Amino acid sequence: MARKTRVLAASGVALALGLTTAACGGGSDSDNKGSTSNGKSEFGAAITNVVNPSTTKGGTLNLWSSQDADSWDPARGYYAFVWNLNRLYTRKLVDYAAAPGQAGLKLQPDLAEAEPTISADKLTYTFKLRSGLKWDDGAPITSKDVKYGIERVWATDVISGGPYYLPNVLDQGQNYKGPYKDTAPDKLGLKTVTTPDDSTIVFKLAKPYSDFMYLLAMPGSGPVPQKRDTGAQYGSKPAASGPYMFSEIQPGKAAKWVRNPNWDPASDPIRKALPDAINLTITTNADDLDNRLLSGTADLDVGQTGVQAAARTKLLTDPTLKANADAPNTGFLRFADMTPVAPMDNADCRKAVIYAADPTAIQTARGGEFAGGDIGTSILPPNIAGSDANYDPYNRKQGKAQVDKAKEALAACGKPNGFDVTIAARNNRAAEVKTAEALQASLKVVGINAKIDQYDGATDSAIGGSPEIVKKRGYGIIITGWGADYPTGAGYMQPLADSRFITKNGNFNRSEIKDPAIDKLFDDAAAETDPAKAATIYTEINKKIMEGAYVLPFVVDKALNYRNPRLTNAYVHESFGMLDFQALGVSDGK
Amino acid sequence: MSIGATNPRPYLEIKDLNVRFETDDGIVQAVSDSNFTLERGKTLGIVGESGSGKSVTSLAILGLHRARSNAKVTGEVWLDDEELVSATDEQVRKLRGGKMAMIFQDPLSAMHPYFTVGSQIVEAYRVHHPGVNKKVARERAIDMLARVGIPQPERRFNDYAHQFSGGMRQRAMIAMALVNDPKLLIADEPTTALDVTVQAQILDLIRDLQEEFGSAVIMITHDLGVVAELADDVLVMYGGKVIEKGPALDVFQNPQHPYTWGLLGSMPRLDRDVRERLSPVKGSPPSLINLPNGCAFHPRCPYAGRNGDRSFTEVPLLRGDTHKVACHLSQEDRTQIFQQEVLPNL
Amino acid sequence: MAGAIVVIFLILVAILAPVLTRLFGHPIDEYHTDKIDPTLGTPIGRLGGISWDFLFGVEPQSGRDIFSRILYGAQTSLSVAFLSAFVSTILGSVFGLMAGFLGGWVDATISRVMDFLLAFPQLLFAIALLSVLPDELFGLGDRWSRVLVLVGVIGFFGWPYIGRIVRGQTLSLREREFVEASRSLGARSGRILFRELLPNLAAPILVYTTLIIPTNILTEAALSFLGVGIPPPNPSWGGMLSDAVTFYQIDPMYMIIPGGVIFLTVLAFNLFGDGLRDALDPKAR
Amino acid sequence: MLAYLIRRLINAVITLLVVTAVTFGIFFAIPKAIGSDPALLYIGKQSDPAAIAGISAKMGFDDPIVVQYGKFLKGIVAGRDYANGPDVTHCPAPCLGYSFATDQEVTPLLLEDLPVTLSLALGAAVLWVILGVATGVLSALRRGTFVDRAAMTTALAGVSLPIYFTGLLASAIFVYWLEWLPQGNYVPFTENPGEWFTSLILPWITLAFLFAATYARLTRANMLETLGEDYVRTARAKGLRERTVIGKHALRSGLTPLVTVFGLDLGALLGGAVLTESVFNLRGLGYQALTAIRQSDLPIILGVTLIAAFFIVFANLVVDLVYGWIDPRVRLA
Repeated sequence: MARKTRVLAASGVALALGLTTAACGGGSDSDNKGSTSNGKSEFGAAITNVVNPSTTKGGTLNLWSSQDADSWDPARGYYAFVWNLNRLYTRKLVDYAAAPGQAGLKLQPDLAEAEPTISADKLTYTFKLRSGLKWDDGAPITSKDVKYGIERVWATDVISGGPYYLPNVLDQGQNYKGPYKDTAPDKLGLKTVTTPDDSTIVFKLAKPYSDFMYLLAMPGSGPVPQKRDTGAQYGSKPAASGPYMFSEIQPGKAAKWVRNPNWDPASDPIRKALPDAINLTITTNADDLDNRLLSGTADLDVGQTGVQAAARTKLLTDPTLKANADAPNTGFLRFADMTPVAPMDNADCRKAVIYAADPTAIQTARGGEFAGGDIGTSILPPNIAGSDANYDPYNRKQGKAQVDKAKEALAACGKPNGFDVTIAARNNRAAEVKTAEALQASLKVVGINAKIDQYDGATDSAIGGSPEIVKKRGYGIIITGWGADYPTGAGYMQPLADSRFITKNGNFNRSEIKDPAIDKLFDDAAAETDPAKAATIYTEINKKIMEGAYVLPFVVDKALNYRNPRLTNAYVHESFGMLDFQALGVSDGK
Repeated sequence: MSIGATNPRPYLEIKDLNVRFETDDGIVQAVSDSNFTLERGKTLGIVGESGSGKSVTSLAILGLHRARSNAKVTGEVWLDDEELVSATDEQVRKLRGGKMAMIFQDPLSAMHPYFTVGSQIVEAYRVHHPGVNKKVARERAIDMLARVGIPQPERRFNDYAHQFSGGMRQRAMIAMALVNDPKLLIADEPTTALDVTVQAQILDLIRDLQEEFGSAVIMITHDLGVVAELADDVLVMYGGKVIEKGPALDVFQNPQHPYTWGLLGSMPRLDRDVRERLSPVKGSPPSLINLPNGCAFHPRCPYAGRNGDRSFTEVPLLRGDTHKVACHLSQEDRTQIFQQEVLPNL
Repeated sequence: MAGAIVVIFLILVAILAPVLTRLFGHPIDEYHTDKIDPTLGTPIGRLGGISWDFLFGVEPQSGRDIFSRILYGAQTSLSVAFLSAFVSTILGSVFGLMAGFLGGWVDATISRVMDFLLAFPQLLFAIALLSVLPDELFGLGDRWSRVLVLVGVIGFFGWPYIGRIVRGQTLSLREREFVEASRSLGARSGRILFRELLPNLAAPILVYTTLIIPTNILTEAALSFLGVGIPPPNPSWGGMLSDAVTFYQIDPMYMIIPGGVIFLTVLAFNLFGDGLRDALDPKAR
Repeated sequence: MLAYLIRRLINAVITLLVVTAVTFGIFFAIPKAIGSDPALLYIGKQSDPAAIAGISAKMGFDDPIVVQYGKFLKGIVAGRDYANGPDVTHCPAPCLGYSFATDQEVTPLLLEDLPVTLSLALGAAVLWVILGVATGVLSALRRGTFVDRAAMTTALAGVSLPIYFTGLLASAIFVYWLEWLPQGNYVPFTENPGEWFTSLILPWITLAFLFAATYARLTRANMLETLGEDYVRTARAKGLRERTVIGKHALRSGLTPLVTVFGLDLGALLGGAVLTESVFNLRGLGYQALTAIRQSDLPIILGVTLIAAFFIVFANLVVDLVYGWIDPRVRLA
């Protein structure tokens, strides 16, 4: 990691996903000049429409990455690109539609033959599975497999690393320990989920929860055949319900997929399955990867976190190359939490920091317009329903630090000559350290003396994520980044702003926002089934957070990615903020 | 017999030999204008303190200075009607270890620690007998080891220098030198590293072998005792110059040079303990980079200036017929001083 | 001799860094976003933006003045190198002397420890150690507390080299006449140690101390390069190099300058050390 | 000789034990001391208290450090069992545990990276020995001449160059500007010897240059010392050809001290050429270790440190034996 900087840039996902992941993204944001014409390739074209539409089958898709998957076990992977790749071999009851733009955020039945029937009280969800679904070994995919797969999420001592939403909703006091410690003979002891027959599965909620379906769309909610479950080792040979199955997994080196003979196209409305084979090569050399992309020997960097500085220069200066590149939003917001550590407990002091921070310096430190992203103005990124691109309460878009405003704020908080504060940044995230440096420099101008403390990023959840440690170490400002696990205002903001989400460990509400009004708004949203109405509530929450000056938004994260011209059906999928891998094909059939 | 002018040319003849080394600190005049000859079967003893130029002379004869880029040799060295100074490296190499061989002091460091004594002798033999196969060479080596009186030569053949005792080591060294029965044998302080009893043995050995091979021997030493035992002629060197030379008996019975007197004074005698030096030559050897003006010995000479200050200005010439000396003192003075002041203390 | 001059020059530069910066540079943490291309992040102008205003050009993505960062880098680099050399020397001399002079089980133990330390994946270990050690120490600023930690680690791993030499020297000196003599005169160990041995050890110790300084400079730079050295924003040569890794194809100057500086510094110290050794023990020439 | 051998062996084992103990202590004790629980490292992002408790119990992080160390050692000699959920997986000896980050068995993981490091180290070693020794001998024989001065100046420059600079410089020049060499990406020898070679040529040269410099200086010093030895003069006095004198008598003893240095250097390198591997993106042990350190993947860090220490100790052992073989004085003393 001499290549620290590059491993970072390269394995950006890793960082990006350090906290949480599966960026929502892209979005038809104004400043990308994606054409709406005939699918011809232009800069940013894939963000808004399908580039080189085609149904030609055959050929081998050569995917590359400078970062290995965190795990191929659907319940343990947490990187955005791994969730995206899961679509190749893991089907769920419902999954995101295969389409560019907002359409991609719609969930549609996958294993389920139709939308679930939801009881009047919105507490019971009943799914019927399609008929004739088969595993790669020919065994039928049953509702029990789905339930078993979901149960595995509880077994955190074995299945660690994955998202942990379902238990919050479905455990309901049962205190279930997961299938491995399950006393029931069939290991299906989770009470809130029942399987009356092999093609039916029923979920019982304790209270209405409008986002529930999104939780079922996560890879961890996919089916797992109990007899093939090898627990902690499952990631080295996961069963395949999708069109492709693993033919080889070499940790840190490669993964190969071939067609799953038992997958029936007729049963799958989402997946195209064009290539005959898909190879993922993991390299340690990000520059090498870029060169291969530009020279056409590699098809795509599945990391999708942007090319290295060298390639960036080539891309942006060569029109023909640029025509095959996109810079979509990754769905991440880069920002700083301001904690209740004095003087950050004072709103005016926080405002002072926001005004003093130099938006451009920070944007450049993060890589500029394309590699860094647009200057952030609020906590809610543009792609999430309810956000407003023009909402800029602290007038950051103009790009200059506002020293006078900052001085006023300082006076208001009773520290006209500034104060001392500690900025915390994860030591394994070069960009965050650079951000911290830039912030430190601009705070100095108004007399705020910041000192940077780099802490072990690998134990983030126990340091930045532990209010106690934060207080003990006196972190007033914590540099972080955030992308939603599912694309709704709640999915994005609740962990950040709901006082009930503050935990002793792995906390993400690091500003420790304790505002009953905000908490209530979240409850209202959860009960609200009409997305449009919910959106207005999220707009409200966003305003409240920004007015409280709890966070300092840096940039709306972007990544400059290149795609091989031979790729067909290339489009950015909103829910991942990167190309939809399952849709890709190769034009030359090689 | 007489030294020098005899015809035909003697077996070994050194003419106006000069050896100088160019060092960072200046030019070291190690040997200047030395002349002497040596016949088959005879032994020449060269005596003098360390740094007097005796070892350098011998190295010059073997042409070992050639390996040192900073050494410069002029003059003539005739060995068996061959001139060596002007000869090519290859010619000299062929003679080395063959016609002329050398026994070094301190055999422990002079023998290679990583090769068995036997193999080192074999090597020496085969380089001068290219045709000979290993086995024969081995026989020869063992034979030599036996000749120099090493018990169980077959077994010792495979031992390393450090496994030998001091005396045995020196014997092995001699075996190596004699393996090609050289006609000229130079022994450089062959006994310094040894204790008295062994010294005697080694010297006897050399004498016997000399008789056996009829070779000419140059015995280099700072120890007149050794010379007294072996040498036919003696050469006394000081500061790189020959200051006295003549038949051994002569030089011992009436030494001419004050320095030689000093040496005699420091000569061990069988009835006295070796370590007990009666009257060592006071003062320290001269720097060869800038020799004292006049007689190089004057700073240490108790009689310097006896007759005027010539000693301080004028370099004394080596004069005399068979017994030559380089000293400003007159013949009478020397005899008188020797009889009255030196002899009684010996 | 050239070495000595450069060495002195460097030391002065390090000490005068603040002054020189005020005269010829810009504050080390001052951003100049106008000096870099907003989309590419690279310096505007040839050779990494070298100009009269920015003698060594500017840092990509921030526009900070490389010149002044190099100067301050010298401070950290040299202070770490010297202090750790000092630590190694003290430890090495003390243990080496004890081992060589007392001999017996003391010697045995110390020698084992030295072998052990030399038989250690040092760099690897240093990295790991540094990555678990906290930045904050004794309430020092993170820059200087880190310097201390580095000094500790580098110095500690360095002492066996000195130790072995001192031990060897001591062993041989012990047998020399003058020590024998003063012992036979009934001098106490302490006296022999300090009056007889130390003076004679001074020369080799001095030489090898100067010779480990360049090694330490390289080690410090390496550790910063690997991201476990001096934490940003404090400038360090190794740190700059590791940042340069991202840009060395498009902004080679950003790599060449810190790299070249490290090279010249180390070279100077090596020359100096060699010269000193030749002067103090000619036979090594 | 045998006694000598046995003594060295015992020493080696003890050293290894101490290394493991110290390393283990540092990586599992210090984190606890500064309040970060290994279980957290293991569990990574999501961390609900129950899970942490579960992990701690499963991995035995709650046991006293000594007990953990005991289990660890047992794993190395006898292997150990881990509960992986449905059943128990046996981790065969030598078991270094499972990676926190990927749940891969550490031993095979590291064995996979070993060839890279081996190729790098051995290849470079060949280069630098030839280069360094040749230069050293030459300038010793041509002492004081221009050749000598030039060689020694270069060597001094060589030892003053940080590899993470020369490495970058080299790839900048030969890969990006001249495009003589492909982008470094290790290709196994078994896959394609040609590409294996081209993929390593630059790392080899860079690494070798550094060492060659040191070795040239060393060789020169040793040779000069040996050429002054009496036995070399004796060899000449025997009438041996200069070739034999230098080639057999002088070299043999002049190069012996290099054996020690070489052994140790190589040993150290085999444990992972941390800097070179990271500069050239070679996924060897050193690279692996760095990645692990970033992710606080304790088992891997521990594993690599162990392997590294093993190689160094092993090298020490070999050196002692070789020494005994070369130098009868050591053997027969």
